[in-house]
Parts: sequence; structure tokens; C-alpha cells
Amino acid sequence: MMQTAVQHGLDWPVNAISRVPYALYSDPEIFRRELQRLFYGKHWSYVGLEAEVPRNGDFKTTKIGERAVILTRDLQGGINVIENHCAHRGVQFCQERLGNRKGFVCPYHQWAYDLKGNLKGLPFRKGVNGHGGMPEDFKLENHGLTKLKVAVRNGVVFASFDHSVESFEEYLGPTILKYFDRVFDGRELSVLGYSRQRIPGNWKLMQENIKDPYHPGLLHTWFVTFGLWRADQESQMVMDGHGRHACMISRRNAGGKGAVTDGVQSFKEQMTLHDARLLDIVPEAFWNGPTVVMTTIFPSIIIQQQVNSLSTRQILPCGPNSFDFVWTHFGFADDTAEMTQRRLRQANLFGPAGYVSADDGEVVELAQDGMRQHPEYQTISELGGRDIGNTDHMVTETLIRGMYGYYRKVMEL
Amino acid sequence: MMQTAVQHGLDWPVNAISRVPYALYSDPEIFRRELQRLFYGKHWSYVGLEAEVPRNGDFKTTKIGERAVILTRDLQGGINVIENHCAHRGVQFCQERLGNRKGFVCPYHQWAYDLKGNLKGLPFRKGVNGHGGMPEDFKLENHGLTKLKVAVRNGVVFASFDHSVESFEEYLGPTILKYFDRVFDGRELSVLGYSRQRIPGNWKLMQENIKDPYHPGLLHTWFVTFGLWRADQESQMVMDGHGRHACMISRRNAGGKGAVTDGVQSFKEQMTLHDARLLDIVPEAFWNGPTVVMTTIFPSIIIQQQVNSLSTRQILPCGPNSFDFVWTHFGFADDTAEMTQRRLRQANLFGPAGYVSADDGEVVELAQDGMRQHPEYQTISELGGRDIGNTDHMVTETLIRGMYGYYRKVMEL
Amino acid sequence: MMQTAVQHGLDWPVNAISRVPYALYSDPEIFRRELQRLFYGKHWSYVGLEAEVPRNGDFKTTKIGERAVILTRDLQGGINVIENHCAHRGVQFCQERLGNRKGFVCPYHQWAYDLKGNLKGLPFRKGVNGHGGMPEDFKLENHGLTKLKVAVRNGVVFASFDHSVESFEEYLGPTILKYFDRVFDGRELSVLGYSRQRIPGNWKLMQENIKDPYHPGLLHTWFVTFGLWRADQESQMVMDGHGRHACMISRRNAGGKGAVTDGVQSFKEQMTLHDARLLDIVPEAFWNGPTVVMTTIFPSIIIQQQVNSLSTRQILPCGPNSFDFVWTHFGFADDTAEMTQRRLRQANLFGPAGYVSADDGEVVELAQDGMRQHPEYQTISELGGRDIGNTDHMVTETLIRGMYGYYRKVMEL
Amino acid sequence: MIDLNLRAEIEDFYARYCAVLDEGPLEAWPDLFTEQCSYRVVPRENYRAGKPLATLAFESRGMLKDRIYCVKQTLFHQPYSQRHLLSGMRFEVTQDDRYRVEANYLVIRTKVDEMADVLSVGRYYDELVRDGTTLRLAVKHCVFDNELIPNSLIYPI
Amino acid sequence: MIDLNLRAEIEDFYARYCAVLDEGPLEAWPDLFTEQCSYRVVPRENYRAGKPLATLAFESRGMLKDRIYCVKQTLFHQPYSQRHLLSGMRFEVTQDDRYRVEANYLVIRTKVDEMADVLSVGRYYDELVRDGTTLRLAVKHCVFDNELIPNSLIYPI
Amino acid sequence: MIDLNLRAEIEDFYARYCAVLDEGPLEAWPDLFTEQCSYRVVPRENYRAGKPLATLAFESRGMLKDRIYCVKQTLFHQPYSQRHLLSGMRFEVTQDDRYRVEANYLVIRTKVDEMADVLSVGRYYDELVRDGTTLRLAVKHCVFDNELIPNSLIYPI
Ligand code: FES
Ligand code: FES
Ligand code: FES
Ligand SMILES: [Fe+3]
Ligand SMILES: [Fe+3]
Ligand SMILES: [Fe+3]
Repeated sequence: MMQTAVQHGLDWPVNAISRVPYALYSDPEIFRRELQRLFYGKHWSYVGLEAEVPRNGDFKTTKIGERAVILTRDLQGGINVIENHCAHRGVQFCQERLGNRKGFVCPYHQWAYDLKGNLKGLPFRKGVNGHGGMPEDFKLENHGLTKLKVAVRNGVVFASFDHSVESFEEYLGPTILKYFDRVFDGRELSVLGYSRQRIPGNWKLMQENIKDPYHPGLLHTWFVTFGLWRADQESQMVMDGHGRHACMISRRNAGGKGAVTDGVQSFKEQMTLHDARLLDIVPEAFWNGPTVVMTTIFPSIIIQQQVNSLSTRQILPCGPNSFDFVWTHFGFADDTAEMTQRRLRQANLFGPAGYVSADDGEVVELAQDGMRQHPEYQTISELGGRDIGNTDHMVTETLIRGMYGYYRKVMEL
Repeated sequence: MMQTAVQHGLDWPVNAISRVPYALYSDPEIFRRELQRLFYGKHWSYVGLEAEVPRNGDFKTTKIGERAVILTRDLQGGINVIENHCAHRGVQFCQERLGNRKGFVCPYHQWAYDLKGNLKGLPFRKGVNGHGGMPEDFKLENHGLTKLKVAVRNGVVFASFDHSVESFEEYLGPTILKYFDRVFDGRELSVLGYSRQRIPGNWKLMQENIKDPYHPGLLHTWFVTFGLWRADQESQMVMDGHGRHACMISRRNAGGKGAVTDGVQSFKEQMTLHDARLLDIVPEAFWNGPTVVMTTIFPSIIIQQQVNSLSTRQILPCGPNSFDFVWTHFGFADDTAEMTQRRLRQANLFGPAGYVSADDGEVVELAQDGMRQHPEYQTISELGGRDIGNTDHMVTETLIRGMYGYYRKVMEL
Repeated sequence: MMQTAVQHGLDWPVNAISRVPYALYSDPEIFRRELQRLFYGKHWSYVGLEAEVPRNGDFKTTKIGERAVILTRDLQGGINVIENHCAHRGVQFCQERLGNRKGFVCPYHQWAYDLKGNLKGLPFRKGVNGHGGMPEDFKLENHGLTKLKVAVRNGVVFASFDHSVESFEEYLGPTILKYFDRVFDGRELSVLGYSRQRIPGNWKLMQENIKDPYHPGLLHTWFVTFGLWRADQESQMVMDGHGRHACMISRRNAGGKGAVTDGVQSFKEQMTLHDARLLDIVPEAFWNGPTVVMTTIFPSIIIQQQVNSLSTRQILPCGPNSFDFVWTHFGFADDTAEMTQRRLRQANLFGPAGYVSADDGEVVELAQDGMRQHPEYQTISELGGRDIGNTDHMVTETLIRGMYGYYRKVMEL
Repeated sequence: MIDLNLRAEIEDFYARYCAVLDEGPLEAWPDLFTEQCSYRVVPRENYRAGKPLATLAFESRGMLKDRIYCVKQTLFHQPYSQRHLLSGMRFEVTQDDRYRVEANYLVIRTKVDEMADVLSVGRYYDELVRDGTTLRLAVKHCVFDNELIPNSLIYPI
Repeated sequence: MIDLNLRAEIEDFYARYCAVLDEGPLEAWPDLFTEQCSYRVVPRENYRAGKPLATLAFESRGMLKDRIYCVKQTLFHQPYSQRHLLSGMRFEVTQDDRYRVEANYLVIRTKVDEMADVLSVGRYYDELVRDGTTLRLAVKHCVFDNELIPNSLIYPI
Repeated sequence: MIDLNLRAEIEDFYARYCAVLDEGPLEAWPDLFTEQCSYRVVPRENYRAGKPLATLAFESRGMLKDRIYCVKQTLFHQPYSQRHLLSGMRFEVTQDDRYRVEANYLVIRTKVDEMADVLSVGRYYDELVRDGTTLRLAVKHCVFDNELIPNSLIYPI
């Protein structure tokens, strides 16, 4: 493996976490290792919300890494995650995104599975008129679907291919768990809808993007102007003990002109809205201080609380050079009609066309373009130093360094 | 090579022929070896029917594996198969699917070949005004097109890149040859037309599909309901001595409800046709018992006789993850107009939109999807046991095991 | 590396320069080496014309090999070539093809560069309110854009990633330099416009095409018929000392029927134009004899003077199997309106739809098709012998042999 | 040139035809044809060479109903959406209340979680007849250029 | 069937609508809508499932102006050109001077130095009202089939 | 708004134009132009920048005939089929019997054994004149967005 990596010019000083070789973003062998160790290894990956499968028999199809999986609520009401390929001869048997079934039947030869992934039966198993059928020693229980380990916390479902993974709570660690519970506090969730985009960039670039408090005040003029995000506002950058997960926490301020806007080319002082409803922001009790908390749970998911807009953003890599980015916008079952409308209006800011996130997809694509052309080159993420640590300001790239510190350990690169 | 295979997780118990690693369906190194040993090695591949090139000078372009070849009838009436790239600097010189020519001239520098592939001349070979030209020792006979070994049997043309291949009759073996001659009995053939589809799956999945008597009664409701195919009908599964070729032979029965339809989810009892002409089946003398014989000739072709519908189905791999599937529907020159119309009506059942074959393309694509996502996983084809042998029933996957038994020998995997 | 090559069947007799293995045109490892040694090594690559960036602050984006670069005229009027990816985290920051700027600002975090590629500043470098910022020892001068070595000769700009490359004049050598200066004699150039095509073939096939005096009289009927190019006209084939660059020099003759048209299938005797303005050719002083000089400067560019039509044709490889071909048609600032119109009319002969060049793109594609299908096969370029040397006729492939003689040295294949 | 109202009526008919195929319900599709009709989907190579084989060849409204039943009830396939675009419609009155219509068509297919692509592109060679207050297709021959079908063709074109 | 002149007027309106989006100036786009309008770009899955989330959801001409300002002034994106093709337009007069219009649409995107591809394909569900001498869109809902957006959607559809 | 009959006549002309290019015979194409005409196929970048270079630039029906002869007799190329789709046609009467017409166009190409793709997409900027009973193109400028041509452009657009 490393052969290829070296071929591709991977030449990475030991312990350098503030410099990342461009080859890491496009090398197919490295990507294969990422799938094995990060997405299929001892990590928890997001699969969905309980609110997406409220009734017994409900299911939702999604992916972990490049593997198709199905989130099901079985007939006893239990939550399961099973792999979406038939144990017989591999058919990805379930296509619908959402549905309700008593079980799954593969179209090719009608092997039948229950919602837990157990093989319940198969045609002609005992033969026909004494002919054929499966061998005597064939046991249904040995040929079920791949079952993943499942963790459900406050309505959010995570799964792992490795059953020896630590508990979800240990995985997040106390700091991140606290912020996870801040949004997911046990109230019933309601799904507002989905947005999907295929971003032609390496999946890690999106993790970096949400571990990067440096860019919002510069790339997203909108944020700056309306004080939703600027370098001079109160904020904390915090990580779990491994540096793999993080929260960017901040509180909006007045906005408008100020020290941090001087010479910031993207700042537009005179900007005002023709229709202010887009920014009709109303504080919510659970905020409990911060107006925004962006949580990155390595490797698969971002949890967004941006004023009244809430979403999970799932990362589904498609090879080293692109990934699908799936947004699930949600609110709470007890939201007023006004609050729901508010969340939907503010949703204009986010997603593939969003005022402050369409451009993230664009720069990720351009970073991939720039990096593919020169694999031997390296990034430099040294804002706020070269080490790793939580901060009470946002003038730092410490969260990115934290992620690569952990990445190098697990990837043995 | 095996390096890569192992990298991709190929871990295949010796002699296991009822379990096939998913990696076999997408690994590029394995595919490269398949081209060399199966398509370009000591095997016969289908190229077409004599009826497609009836007149001297007629030609047809096609492929063997990934190599473009041309089937020609030379000016002496002989059948030739030559490779479609110029000996000079590689141009694939012939584009038309069908045509008539005295010979081939490459567009780039007009090197001229006869229909046998011999280089007949090239411009300025002797120079111009005493300048240039080809070296003294340049011999036309050393620079012809690649000529393949050709076998013609009862109007069907096969070719091999390896001139040391056994005879076509030995290649098929007596059993398969008998069924080959059943359809191709020497009567003049008439081509009714072509259907083409690009199926995003590994080419072997299509061979398996036609060596799989287990699926038609389950996937193809149509078959079951009208008794064209069901698990309880008379049938034989036979192979050549190597297990590489096979015939699925069966005789339709009454159809309708019965033991083998109980619990078969796809069975629709009350199904009837608004216009029965689609199933206006009239037995033909040559059937001689069976109503259907599906013949797989490894690695390139399937011969279909389904009641009155006749076709060859050619497999043209495009990389490990897809193949082009070319259907040539035919009848006999002495068919009545009614019989021709009957064959054409029944053709609705087959091809890329066919009532009982569009779904084969769909499941092949889904098998590829399922297998690509988990290369380390394995299929299980143990219906009717784990060994190889002909059967007089269809409740078996023996033909698939037969193919992989041979495959492992030749591929040394 | 050669492992892969051998895997792909590269088996190339030492010193054979008249036979080239097909694998050379599609092998990814060989292509990677070509990028490193030919496009990013000690060679000069074309980037554009000074006339494209006439004013201070003007810039043009283009590529060398697969790397995006920017040609700029800085505020002091100097010509620079810099790589188009940000030193921070890799964003390809400039998208417009042409423009005018005081400097470049990366959209992601607004790192600011001058037109020479120097990093001039970055936001929050000194931190905000005493928090964060870049480390003490961070020096702007260590983090500029990649700067290429630049050569400007008579209005044409070349660049090299390797600053130890010999001078452009030495690189061309006296013979080729003479013909370079014949077109680019110091007169001011005026750009007439661009044509772009993506040709699905290996980039070397285009270099061969313009080092191949054998094909124009055969592929391009137009040329033959109107005597713009035929095998019996006065011509010289000349190379630099390394055989890497070349000129095909010729003088049109009467056209019509003659020895060299006998048996040339593409010749059409009775061909005449309904509107002769397409061939309203008027000799120009600088021609100084030849009516056509086609210059190939290895590896990146072709300079065309075909009667009154002038263009540079830039080769931008996109992987081993395709390249972008960019035509910049130009004239001279002192051209009369009639001469400009003449150049534009004759431009119909060239480019992606050109009467005598659309077919070059087509045969290149077909050569790639033919070669990909059979990597173990070899070309044979032995017209005019097997050695390398200038000639005073065009019945030779010596220029192609010259290129591969040099290629084998540099590529160590 | 044909009467403007007739022209508009025919354009409306095709707008309805496309809406039925793209928006559903597919069960409404057979009613757009006459009882004795000819519906064929044909690769251009067979059409040009005069070869009789079609990808789909139906000879009655009943066969169209059977196809829809098959697609909805028995033919397993992955879900996809299709979107028709027609252009360059040509009209000719061949007899009273019988019109020959030709048009270029493009059908864009979108499969779940995939990019949109071209499912079928070609030309309609149709004949419409007036049946009381409405128009119906007596003949619809869809001759497609992209002979290499992207796996399968499930819904009508 | 609606009046032929009205039909032509509506077709002309859509020709202008597409020209504004494809040829510019984008600043002219909001004026094609009424002051109180509903413009939505919606993935088909949300539309079908009755989920309220839209990719873009605007409720007034002011919001349309804000979007254009954002696209032109604050939203960083790579340059691209778009080209609209409409087909199968259906017309219905719902009240005096109010018309429901549906049509299939296809938007082809071309990015610099890339091949053209499908940016968006789907169906318009619109309502037009007469405002003095001109028509304006009171409702324009663009429901797209290709739910997996090729990175981002910058300009209006 | 222009007269409805004229509008239909122009639409019919374009339907014929596309049929000639997509169905043939190509030899009929020059007759759709006036003797002194301007036919240009131009990449948008040159058009926008005011650069005079065109991919094809013809100044008379004779040049169009020469092109067709070249395509049929002398210009080697791989066979492909093309299919035109037009949309958003705009009409303007500039003088008696002279009309300016604009429309978006999309040309889908299919090569043997390949998937269909976009050959050219852009906009027509045309002028039509009445020549006795028929219309002819005095000006046809095809400005294409997809400046990076997929290898080559053989047949007219
Ligand atoms: S592949 Fe699923 S039942 Fe056979
Ligand atoms: S490549 Fe065929 S003649 Fe030269
Ligand atoms: S990537 Fe360019 S400024 Fe950060
Ligand atoms: Fe952002
Ligand atoms: Fe089948
Ligand atoms: Fe040439």
C-alpha cells in the first residue's frame, strides 16, 4: 500500500500534523485504507434519525463509507442496521429511500429476511419433488445479512461494522457528548426534508471545512455582514480527547463594520435585505448561550445548529475524489408553526444553494482541483500554532490539526 | 497480480467452487487476466452468423473481449476474422457495423488490406522520385492484420486469437454440440434484427444468470404464470466435460397455481392477457421435446431458444464493471410469414425491455452494486449441493459451480 | 513503475525507435512518469502570447501538463508564470480564462498574492485581540505560489517548473529557432480567437501527427487536390540536435492530377469550390519560400503557418487517454483588414471542424481505440528507414523516430 | 400550413402524452391510442436496414395495457424518473381527421442517487386520428439513435 | 382550449423568462414575478413526501432581489453558463387573468473547460397573472428529478 | 406580438431546418439559406470578447455547398447521428419580410456503440427573409456554450 502512496509522492514528516500532503486527498490506496480503518473500523457512523422510521416496519436506506446499509425498525420496535446486499449472491435488494415492510425479499431468488437481517427462508430449500434444495447442513442462521452494532441516543442512530467498538458515549467523550445532547435533548424530532449534493472533492475536505473557524468570516460575506459569524465574536473550539471530534461554538454579535472587517475583501458594509424575513431569528431556550454550534463527529457526520436552522450533514465518500453530502433538516415535534416556518426560511442559507454554504461546496471542489494537480505539495494549517488544544477564540486551525493527529495514528501514515 | 487481488481481499479457500469472493467481479488485475486467458486464450468466441455476411465482400464489425475484430466474407467466399487495428500505427480503421468492400483502406495513410487481412500495399512504399519509401527488407507479408483462427458450424462463426486452440467440436464436447446442432441444424438462417444494452455489471454475472435455473421461476413472474418456466417442470441441466459450457433444458407445463407457486411472492394467479397474441406459441419440429433450451458457451455467448423466439446473446466486457450485451434475433429462411411474425411478437419478452429479461439486466446491475461495496464477502451457490454434476431437475446451482471449477483451473486462482 | 508497464505488456527492444509498444499510449504509470520528466522536468512548455496580456495586471489561466498555471503581466510590466493553487490549503483560486487584477485573493481564507506569486498578506496573521494568528516564525516569503522559470521570445511565453532548465534558445537549437523566428519575428501579434477540443487520445499522438508528412497527402484530400500538400512537392524535414523538436517545411505546387495521386484513394480530381474565397491565398514576405511550416516544440506546442493561417496549438494532457487541444489563431497588428479576413476565412480549414484538421482529431481517437485494445502490439514507423536524420523530402517518418529516440533517453524506457 | 387550432390541439395532445408518461398515471397511457394501433420502439439500425425487430412492438391497445400491467406488477426494476422533451414538430393532414406528425424527442432519466442521463433520444413517426372530441394515436413509432440502451427500458417512451 | 393569442403570449413570456436566465441580466429576473410571489426549487422526494423543505424558497419579489444580489455580490462560485429547454407546456385558465401553466424543463450547465452536463431536470408548476399589459409569475415551483445536485445551484432555474 | 400565422410559419421553418440536419439529406441544407448569407458557429468566449474567430464561418450559399461536399466526400470522420432540440424561440419583425429569431438549442450526438452525449448547446441568433413563398436564413449565428468541443464538429448545427 505505502508503495503506491510513495509512488504518488507521499512524503510526510513524522508528527507533522499542520502540513498534509496533497496526495492524501486523491490516492486510491490511501482511500481504500480509510474505508477499512475509518468507516468500517472501530468508529461510529451516522445512519439517521429515529423520526425517519417512526412505525414498526419502517426502513430507510443509506450508506456507511461505500457500503449500502438499511436502518430498520423491526416489528418489536427495535432499531437495526443491516447491510444491503443479499447473502446469496450479492444483490443490493432494497432500492427505496424510505418505506415500510414486514421484511425484505431479494428479487433475484426471493431469499427472505426479517427486519433484523435474519434469513427466514429461501425457495425450494428442501428441494422440489425430492430433487435438489440446499445441503442438509445448511443453516439459515449462518446466512443472514451483515448486522451492524447500533447505538441510539436521543433519537439519533449510529452504527459500526466493528462490534468491538467502544460505546457511543465513550466514543464522543464527555465534552462533545454535552453539545450533542444540547441539540438532541430527548425531545421528539420532526424531519423537514432532505437536500443532496455530490461534491467533487475528497471527503476529508468537508470535515476540515467544519473544523475551520477561519473561513466563515472570510468566505461567507453574509455571515460577517449580519454578524452571524465574525472573528471577533465570543467563541470556543473544543475537541474530544483524541482530537477527532470537535465543536465550533460561537455567539453572534452586532455585525457591521469593525476591526475584523477592515481589509476583509468580502465584507459589504451597505448590505441590507429587501425582505428581512430571511433573518427573522428568535432565540431558543436550548441554545443556552451560543447562537451557533457546529459539531463534527468523525468520520461521517456534521451536526448543525445555526440560529434556528438545524440539520445533520452526512458524508458519503464515492472514491477518493468525490462524496455525496446529504442534509437532513429537522425541527422538534413541539415547534410552533411560526418556528417551523422560521427554520424553513433560514434553510435558504444552507444546502447546495445556500447563501452561506453553496460556496463551501465550490471551494471544496477547487481545493480538490488544486491538490490533484500537485500531489507532492503540502497544505499548511498553522493558524494558532502547530499544536493541538482547545481555544476560546476562532483565530486557529487547531481542530484540523487535531483531526490529522488522530488520523495519522489510526491510518499508520 | 495476485498481490492486487489480495489487496482487494481475495481470500478464496482452495477448491471452494460454491463460494465466490465478490472481489472477482470488480478487481482490475483479475479482469486483465480474464481477458488474456479466457477471451484471448485457448477458447472460441462468438463473432456472428454467416447470414450476416451473405455476399462476397460483406463484413461485420464486432469484438472479442475488448478487442475490435471484423468478420469478413472474402472474394472467394471464405469466412475470415481479423483484428480491427492497422498494422502501421494502430488506427481502428473500420467503423461501420455492416458493409461490403473489396478490401480495407486505413484512413490515416491508406495502407490497404484485403478481406483476409493481408497487407496488399501502402502509398509511396518505393519512395517518390527516388526519395524515401519503406526499407528494402520490408515485406508486406510480415505486416498484415492479426488473423484469428476461425470455426464455422452450421452458419455460426467462432474465432480464437490462439491458433493452437482445440477444434470447435472438441471445445463444445458431444453433449453441448448436440444441443447446438438442435437449433443450428444447417438450415439457412435469417437475421431479424439487433438489440443492444450496456449492463453495468461484471460479464460473469450474465453467464451465471443463464446457468441459473433457480431464478426464472422466481424473478420472472411472467414465466411462472404462463408455465413457460417453473420449478416443477421436466428439465435437465447438462454440461460439457469441463463444466464450462451448459444447457438448461425444459418443457413448459400447464402453468397456474401449484406446489411450486405457494409462497412464491412473485406469482400472480389471476394474471391474464388483454391480447393473447403475445403468447401465440406454436411447436416446431426441431424442438423435439423441450420448449426451451438455453445454452451458455463459455465465455462469450448465450444461445436462446425460448418457444418460438431465437437469439444469440453476445457478451462484450467493457472493464470489470460493465459489459455490452448484443442480441441477434433470427429465424430460418424457410419460415412462413406467420412464424416470422410469431418470433417477432415473442421477441417482446426478451432484450433490454423484455417482459422476462429486462429484469435480468436490473438484478445484474444490483448484484454488481452489492458486490463492489464489499469485495471481501463471498457468494454462496449451494443449491443442489456443493459438487458439480448434471441433473434432471432445476433446483440446483450446479452449472454455476461447474463454471467456477473450470475458471479456477484456467485462471490459477 | 516498470512493473506496471511490464504487466501491461511493455516489451520494447533496446534502441528500437521505429517500433513503439501500444502500452505507451495508455499505461497510467508511464503517463505519470511523462508528466514528471517531460512536462514538469527540464523542458520548456508553452503558456501563451504576450499579446494575450498586453496591459499591466492582465492575466491568462492555462495549464502545463495537468497543472493549472497563470500567466501574468505584473504592475511593473514583467511577465510571470505562477501555479494556480493556494499555498494555504490548495484551492485553485483563479477561474477566469482572461482578466485584469492588482493581485490574487484566494476565496477560501483570502490569502493575498501579488501578480508575481508573492504572498502579500493573510487575514488575522497577527491574531485578533491578542488571540491566535500565525506562529512567530511564519514568514510570508516562504509561502508564496510556485513560481516557474519564464522565457519570452518575440512575444511568445514559455515556462518551466525546473529552474535549472537550459535557456529557451539552447532548448530549441539553432535550426528550429530559425523557423520559430520566421513567424515570430518581433512584429506585434494580434489574437483572432480560440478553438478548443478534447481529443480522446494520448497526447503523443498529436505530436506524431505533426511530425508525420506521410499523412497530409493521404488523409487530407483537400490538401492534395488544391496542391497545398502533396508528396511530390519541395520540402524539408528538420530537427533539433536531440530529435525532439521538428519542422515540416514545404512549398505548394500546382495541384491536380499527378504521379503521387495515382491510386491515392482520397484524391478527387474534379473537385472545385463554389466559393473560391476559402482559398484566396496571398503570399507574405516573411514566408520567404515555403508556403507551410509546421513546427513541433516538444512536448507542449505546435506552431502552424499554413499559407495565410497562423496558430499555436497547445497540448494539455488529461490522463493517458485524452488531451485538450487549444488553438490560438493570430495575425499581426499591422495586418490589413483584407489580410485579417483572409486569415479568418482560411481558419475554416483548421480547428475542431476544419476541412483538413477535424479528421486529424478523428484518426487520433481511432488510433487510441486501436491501441488500447492491444497494449502488447507495436507501431511500425519505418518510412524512410529506421534511423534519424533530416531529409529534403516528405516520404519519411524520421521525425517520429527522432522524437522516440529522445523520449527513450529521458524516460529511461 | 395546417389550421392553427388543429396545430394547437395536436401540441396539447403531445403535452398530455408526455405528462402521462412523466407524471403518471401510466394506466392512462393506453387510452391515448386507438383500439387497433401500432406502437413500436425501434433502434435506428434496424429501422434503417429494414430489419423487422423492435425493442417493443405492440399491435393493439390491449397489448399496451398488458405492458403497463407488466411494468407495474411483474417486471422487477430499479425506480427511476423520466422526463420527455419534444422539438421540431411537423404536421401533415393525410386524410380527413388523420394527421401525420413527426418530432425529435429526448428522454432524460434520473435514477435514485445518480446523475441524470440520456435514456433515449430519437424521432417520433406518428399518426393521429380524431376519435369524436379527442385525438388518439393510431401509429407511434419511436426510432431511437442511442442503440446501446443504458441497461434497460421499462416505461413507455 | 385556450385562446391562441393568449397561448402565444404565454409562450413568449417563457421565452423571455429563459432568455433572462440564460443570457442575462439576472437583475431583470425578479420583475418577472408579482410582488407577493412564491418561488420554490424543490427536490422531487420532498415534494412527493409532502416534506416542506425546499432547496430555495422565496416568498416575495424582495427575496428574489436579495438572491440575485447574493449571487452577484456575496456568494462565491465558479463561473458557468446555463441553457434552458422547455417542452410540453400545458395551459389552464383558473380565473380571469390567472393561468396555471405546467411544463417539463431541462437546464444544461457548462463549466469552463468541462463537458456540458445536466444541472437540473424536472417540471414547472406555475401560476401566471396579468398585471396591466404584462404577465407575471405569482407562483413558480420547480420540482427537480435529479435530487443529487451536481455540487451547487447558484443561478435561478 | 407577431401574427400567429407568421409565427407558425417560422416554427415550421425551424422544424424543417432540424429535420434536414438530423434526418437528411444534408444536400438540402444550403437551400435553406439566401445566396448571400452569413452562417457562423462561434464559441461563446470569442463572441463575448469580440474576437472574430469562428469554428466555422461561411459567407455564401456556395460556401455551405462546399462544406457539405467536404463532409460527404473528403472529410474523414466517424459516423454519428445528431438530434436537435430548440426552445424559447423569440420573434421580431425588423422590416417587411425580415425577421429576427433567437432560440436556445441543444444537439445530442450518438456515436456507434457509445452513450448519447451533448455535442453542442447554445443559442441561435438568426435573421430570416421571405423569398417568394418560402423563408430563408440570411443570418444564422450559432453561439455555443460548450467551448471545449468533444473532439470534432462535422455536420452543421
Ligand atoms: S441474490 Fe438474493 S436471492 Fe439470490
Ligand atoms: S495508421 Fe493505418 S495507415 Fe497509418
Ligand atoms: S486555501 Fe487559500 S486562503 Fe485558505
Ligand atoms: Fe462554510
Ligand atoms: Fe432470467
Ligand atoms: Fe493532418
